Amino acid sequence: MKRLDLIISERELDRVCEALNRAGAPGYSVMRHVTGRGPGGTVSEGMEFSGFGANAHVIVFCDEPVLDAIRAALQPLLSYFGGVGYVSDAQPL
Amino acid sequence: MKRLDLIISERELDRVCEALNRAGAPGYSVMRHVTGRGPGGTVSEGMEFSGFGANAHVIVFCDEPVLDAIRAALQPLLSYFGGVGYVSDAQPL
Amino acid sequence: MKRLDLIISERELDRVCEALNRAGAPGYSVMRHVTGRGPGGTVSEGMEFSGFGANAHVIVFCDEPVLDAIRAALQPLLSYFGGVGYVSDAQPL
Amino acid sequence: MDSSLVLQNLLSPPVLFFGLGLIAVLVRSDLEIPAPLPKLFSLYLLLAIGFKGGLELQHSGLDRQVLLTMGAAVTMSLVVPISSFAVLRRRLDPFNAAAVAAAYGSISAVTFITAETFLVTMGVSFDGFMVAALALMESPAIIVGLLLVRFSTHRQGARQGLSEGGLGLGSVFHEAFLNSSVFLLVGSLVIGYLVAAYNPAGLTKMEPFTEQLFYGALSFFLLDMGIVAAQRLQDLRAAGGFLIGFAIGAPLVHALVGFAVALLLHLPQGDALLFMVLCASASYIAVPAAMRMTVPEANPSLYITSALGITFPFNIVVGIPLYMVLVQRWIPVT
Amino acid sequence: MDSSLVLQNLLSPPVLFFGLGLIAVLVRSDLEIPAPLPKLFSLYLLLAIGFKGGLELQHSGLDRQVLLTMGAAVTMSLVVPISSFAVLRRRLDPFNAAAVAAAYGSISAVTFITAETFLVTMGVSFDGFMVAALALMESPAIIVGLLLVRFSTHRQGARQGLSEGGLGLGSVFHEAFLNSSVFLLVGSLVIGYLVAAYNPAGLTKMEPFTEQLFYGALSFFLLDMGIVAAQRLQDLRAAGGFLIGFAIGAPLVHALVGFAVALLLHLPQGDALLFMVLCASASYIAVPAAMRMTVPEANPSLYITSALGITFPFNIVVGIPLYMVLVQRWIPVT
Amino acid sequence: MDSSLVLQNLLSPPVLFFGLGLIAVLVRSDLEIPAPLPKLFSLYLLLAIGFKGGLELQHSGLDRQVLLTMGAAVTMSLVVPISSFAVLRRRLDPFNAAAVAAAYGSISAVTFITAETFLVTMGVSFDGFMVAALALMESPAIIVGLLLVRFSTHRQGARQGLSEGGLGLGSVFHEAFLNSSVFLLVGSLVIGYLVAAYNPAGLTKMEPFTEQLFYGALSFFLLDMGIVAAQRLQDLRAAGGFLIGFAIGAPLVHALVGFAVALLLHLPQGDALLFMVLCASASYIAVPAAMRMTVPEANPSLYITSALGITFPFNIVVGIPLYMVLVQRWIPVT
Ligand SMILES: Nc1ncnc2c1ncn2[C@@H]1O[C@H](COP(=O)(O)O)[C@@H](O)[C@H]1O
Ligand SMILES: Nc1ncnc2c1ncn2[C@@H]1O[C@H](COP(=O)(O)O)[C@@H](O)[C@H]1O
Ligand SMILES: Nc1ncnc2c1ncn2[C@@H]1O[C@H](COP(=O)(O)O)[C@@H](O)[C@H]1O
Ligand code: NA
Ligand code: NA
Ligand code: NA
Repeated sequence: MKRLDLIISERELDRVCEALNRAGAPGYSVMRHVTGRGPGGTVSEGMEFSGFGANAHVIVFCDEPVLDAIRAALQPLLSYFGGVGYVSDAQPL
Repeated sequence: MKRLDLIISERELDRVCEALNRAGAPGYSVMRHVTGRGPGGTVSEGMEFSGFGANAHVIVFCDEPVLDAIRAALQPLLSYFGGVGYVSDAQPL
Repeated sequence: MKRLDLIISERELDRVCEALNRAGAPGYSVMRHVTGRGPGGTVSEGMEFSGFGANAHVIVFCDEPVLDAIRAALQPLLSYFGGVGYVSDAQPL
Repeated sequence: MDSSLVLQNLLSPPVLFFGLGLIAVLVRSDLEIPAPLPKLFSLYLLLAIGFKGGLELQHSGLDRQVLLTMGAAVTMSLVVPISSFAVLRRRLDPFNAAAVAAAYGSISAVTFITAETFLVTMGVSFDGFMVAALALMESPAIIVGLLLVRFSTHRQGARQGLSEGGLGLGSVFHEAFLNSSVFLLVGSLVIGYLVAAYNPAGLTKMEPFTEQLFYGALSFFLLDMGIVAAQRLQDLRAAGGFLIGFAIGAPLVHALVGFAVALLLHLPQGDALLFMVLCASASYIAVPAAMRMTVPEANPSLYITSALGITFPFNIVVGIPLYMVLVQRWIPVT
Repeated sequence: MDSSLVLQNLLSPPVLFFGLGLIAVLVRSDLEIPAPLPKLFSLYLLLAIGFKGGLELQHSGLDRQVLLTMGAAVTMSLVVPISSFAVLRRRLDPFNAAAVAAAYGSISAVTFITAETFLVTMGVSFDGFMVAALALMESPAIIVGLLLVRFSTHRQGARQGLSEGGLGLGSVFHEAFLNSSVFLLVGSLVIGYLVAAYNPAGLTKMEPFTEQLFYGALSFFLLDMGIVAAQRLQDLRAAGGFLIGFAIGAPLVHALVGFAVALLLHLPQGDALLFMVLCASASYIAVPAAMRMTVPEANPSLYITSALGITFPFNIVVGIPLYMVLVQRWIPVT
Repeated sequence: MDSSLVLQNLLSPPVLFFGLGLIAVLVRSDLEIPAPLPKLFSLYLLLAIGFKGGLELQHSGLDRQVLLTMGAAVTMSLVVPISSFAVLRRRLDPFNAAAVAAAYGSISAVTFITAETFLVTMGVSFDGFMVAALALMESPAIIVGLLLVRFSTHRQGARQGLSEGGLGLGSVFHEAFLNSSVFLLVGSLVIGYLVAAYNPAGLTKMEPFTEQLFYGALSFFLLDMGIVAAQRLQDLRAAGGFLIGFAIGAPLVHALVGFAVALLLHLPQGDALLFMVLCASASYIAVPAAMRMTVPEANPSLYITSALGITFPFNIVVGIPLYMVLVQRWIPVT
């Protein structure tokens, strides 16, 4: 089984979740209010009042074929809006 | 060494932490205000004011034998209340 | 590629991020308001109003050589202030 | 006159902001009141309503009328879940039926508060001890709900592994009577009572916080409740026609029963309306939190959607002025 | 007299707390107002300013003068981004130029609110309908910004893969007119209007919340804005000399144009100042959020830093009293 | 009369809500005030107390009496940690002894505020400049605590690797004098002073926020402090009998010393009580945060539990009225 960690802007969270649903993800978990630094610069929570938002961390545990569908669904979003995704191995408890 | 990721309802957090303590977990970390979707439906933070709560993400780094004890301690909780757990490999820094 | 999970006190977050920058981390993500238990005792969010703070969870995805530089930079901080770090494998999506 | 009551309620700031929240979701605006801000307002409202109720209880004292009303309140919170269960069992399994029944046996503090401000705007007086009735009606249905499950199922299974987890009757009573909303409401009520009795100077100093701010804070909180209720409404399809019907029919029926009781007890206009609202409203705070623990087999989207997504807006927007029409027609002004 | 105006502004609580926030960052204090507390204040301010604007609009009605002012406001919010784009293209690529231009075509509600409290302290009256002008000027620049990108680039590429993502004109209009800040402002304005018209008792009960608390809440929020603006200032080097110059020159030029329009329309002193402030201020709320979606090629630190890090403090600290000097010299007291 | 003072304090809303928080933890209710709401109230209280202190300081001016009181305050904040250290070293290692000593040398703003509202309810006047004494006493103990560690240990080890980390004396002074609570308190004090001097109209407009809301906000915050203090109390076993004794004995002794100083300085009743409370209270905000950085070898549960779990409730519930008894008996009403 695989574990996917996505870090994207909160502004795109709804789009990403919809893409996960369409790609057949069996479930996902979301942590908001994530700050950080990446190729696109530093993201803080200072602008939260403005609706600009910080990042969200999305975790998906799924099987390999689903992961491929997710990869295809997310690629355009990540390349348009920015954000990163990493995959590791995982087993159900 | 192993890494355990648990995602459970905030309502059951205290029970889960007690179970981890009893099972001999060397430590754990908790992130609250986690939303998501799973077999049991969608969980949002919209009901937070009501004390109903969102999910919590619990991370435990421990050795394999401890993980077995944790598995035994958590199984009834997860099957009664719902929630998911996944295991991966990890090494101390 | 490697994934590093650090769990440290929010009070030391700025120092840790600076150390990551200096060590050449390509990016990082930070989740604050993390509670937990470790060798140093239990950390809650109850003292948040006092500026004492809870823990922060820092995730870094990087290549192995960078990880070595990070390890060297963080060692003194972790041993002086406490906190834990764990490494696992990861691949870009 | 009747329709003007509905209109006057509709055009009050709290209800208008509730409507604005509903619309925000309908037009898919990204307006949200991020957690834990709604919690701030809900804690504040419980504290303020309890405090004010306590001081008024101290002024009015505990006479026979008060005790009778309290008794009637508790009785209703035992009868309503049982009769509701009987109705709900026609279509729902015992777990879901018990959970929904418990929600309707308990009360919604925000509906009560909105009815109070409605009365204030109408210039109709009411008694402070009604807040004590509110407090008394919150918990019993939780116990009844669990007992209904016990008697109508032979649940064992998963439960056995949890003996240490402490899910016995003790922890159910604990959850029923010491959950945060009951605890804060009753605690603030006792504090209001004590301060009024022994330290009246403290009342004046609390007033800007508990009184003056109240109306605005309620409006702000109802903006969020509108958003949350509308989000719940989107689960409506999951609920199904039967439950939708129940969620509108139950408040009407329970309000009528409450009205009959109020007539019997010779409650004055204001108290009668509040009593009806207590009977008609359903809990989406204390009960769902307790049901998740005691009846995890039940599907939260059924009981939360019906109580919060349908019954709550129904009472806020239409129910309160409707019940008032009845009250004004049959109960003389005192 | 002129310098005393600047001083009086500088020594008002809101501006002093703003300065305290700036200083906190400069001396590296760990003072922070953690999220989502600033959101609470920003929602509150929008709700209160909208509500008050609505009730004053109801009192004043919609006459020719009002409609002319509204028309002028919308015109400015279309002209300013186009002219700004022309200037900005000298140094910036079309994406960044359009995003910055859109920010300056739109408005900053907090600057407007600070100008209002400045007028109140000065004893200069102004019309409630200016809040409607504020609401009208928030969105158009977002559309203009996107059109500028469309016409000056032949962007396709990455976009194509997103056809399902719904990034068409529809979702841009949605973002422009239904984003949370416009929605809450307009919604509260309508509610204020309705309550004033049909339920005046509701006004008095809202007053402690929307009126009395307002000044203190604004001061508290400006403490946070000072912190955020100062943090942004540290990105200044990234912005470069040209953008810094623009961020100070634009408000001055736009205020002057606004002043000319105010003279043409024979606006009284208070309204003239508010109109100038609307023209001079730049959006760091609605526009950045929209630009992130519609023009992700633009670098947020450019448009946020210039609007929030430079133009906002400039207007708050220096701009408002400066524009008032002009107003007092050329517009007679009515 | 004496016992009536204790009772009157016990039956004031702030103390009752504090008690409600304590009880919530004892009966294991799930009542919680989620972060960052307590931070909102703590920021608000610091801002309001500073602002009010500043304007009163402006009214009273800085005469000899004021300067003497300030001098005595600073002296106490240097003497108390040193003498406490001597006592604590009997059982604790130098790191923990220094950290606890520093906490008791500094002050608790909430205890001070509660004492102020106690005086207001009693009708006893006090001087605004006591807030300046509060501000002056917050930081020195942090420096003293670190010096005590330096002189009583030969700490090097782990420290050496941190040369770049900037843990030199500079960063300790920075932490001591620019930590958020000192910074906000002093900043608001200066703002209150400036506004009172140059812009009195601003005072009236701040009043509903800083004055009227104050008492209710304090009550709400103390509800949370009750919860937090009770949670800390559960660490009591870790603290051990010696530290528990210290946490009750120290405030009594320090209050007595403070009382003697107040007699010497001929402070009026109200100021004398506040001075005693400053000496008797211990810091659980600025000092723990600083100690974590400068003396990480110390165990936070020792210094936080004693200052927050024992000394704080002791002062709030028993100490303040007790000290007042002394004041009333020995200091004549002016
Ligand atoms: N190497 C990395 N490790 C951990 N998080 C990262 C990394 N790179 C980027 N991120 C996170 O992803 C967010 C978006 O990245 P980007 O838009 O590509 O700058 C950043 O703000 C970080 O929170
Ligand atoms: N496949 C998954 N990947 C990530 N998170 C999941 C997954 N399945 C469930 N979850 C999380 O676990 C929570 C509880 O799951 P459940 O109660 O089984 O629906 C969900 O609300 C999600 O946050
Ligand atoms: N074995 C572990 N698994 C997960 N988190 C841990 C573990 N040990 C420590 N932590 C986290 O690291 C924080 C700091 O650890 P320490 O200062 O070493 O007690 C703790 O408060 C926990 O949040
Ligand atoms: Na009911
Ligand atoms: Na503008
Ligand atoms: Na002290």
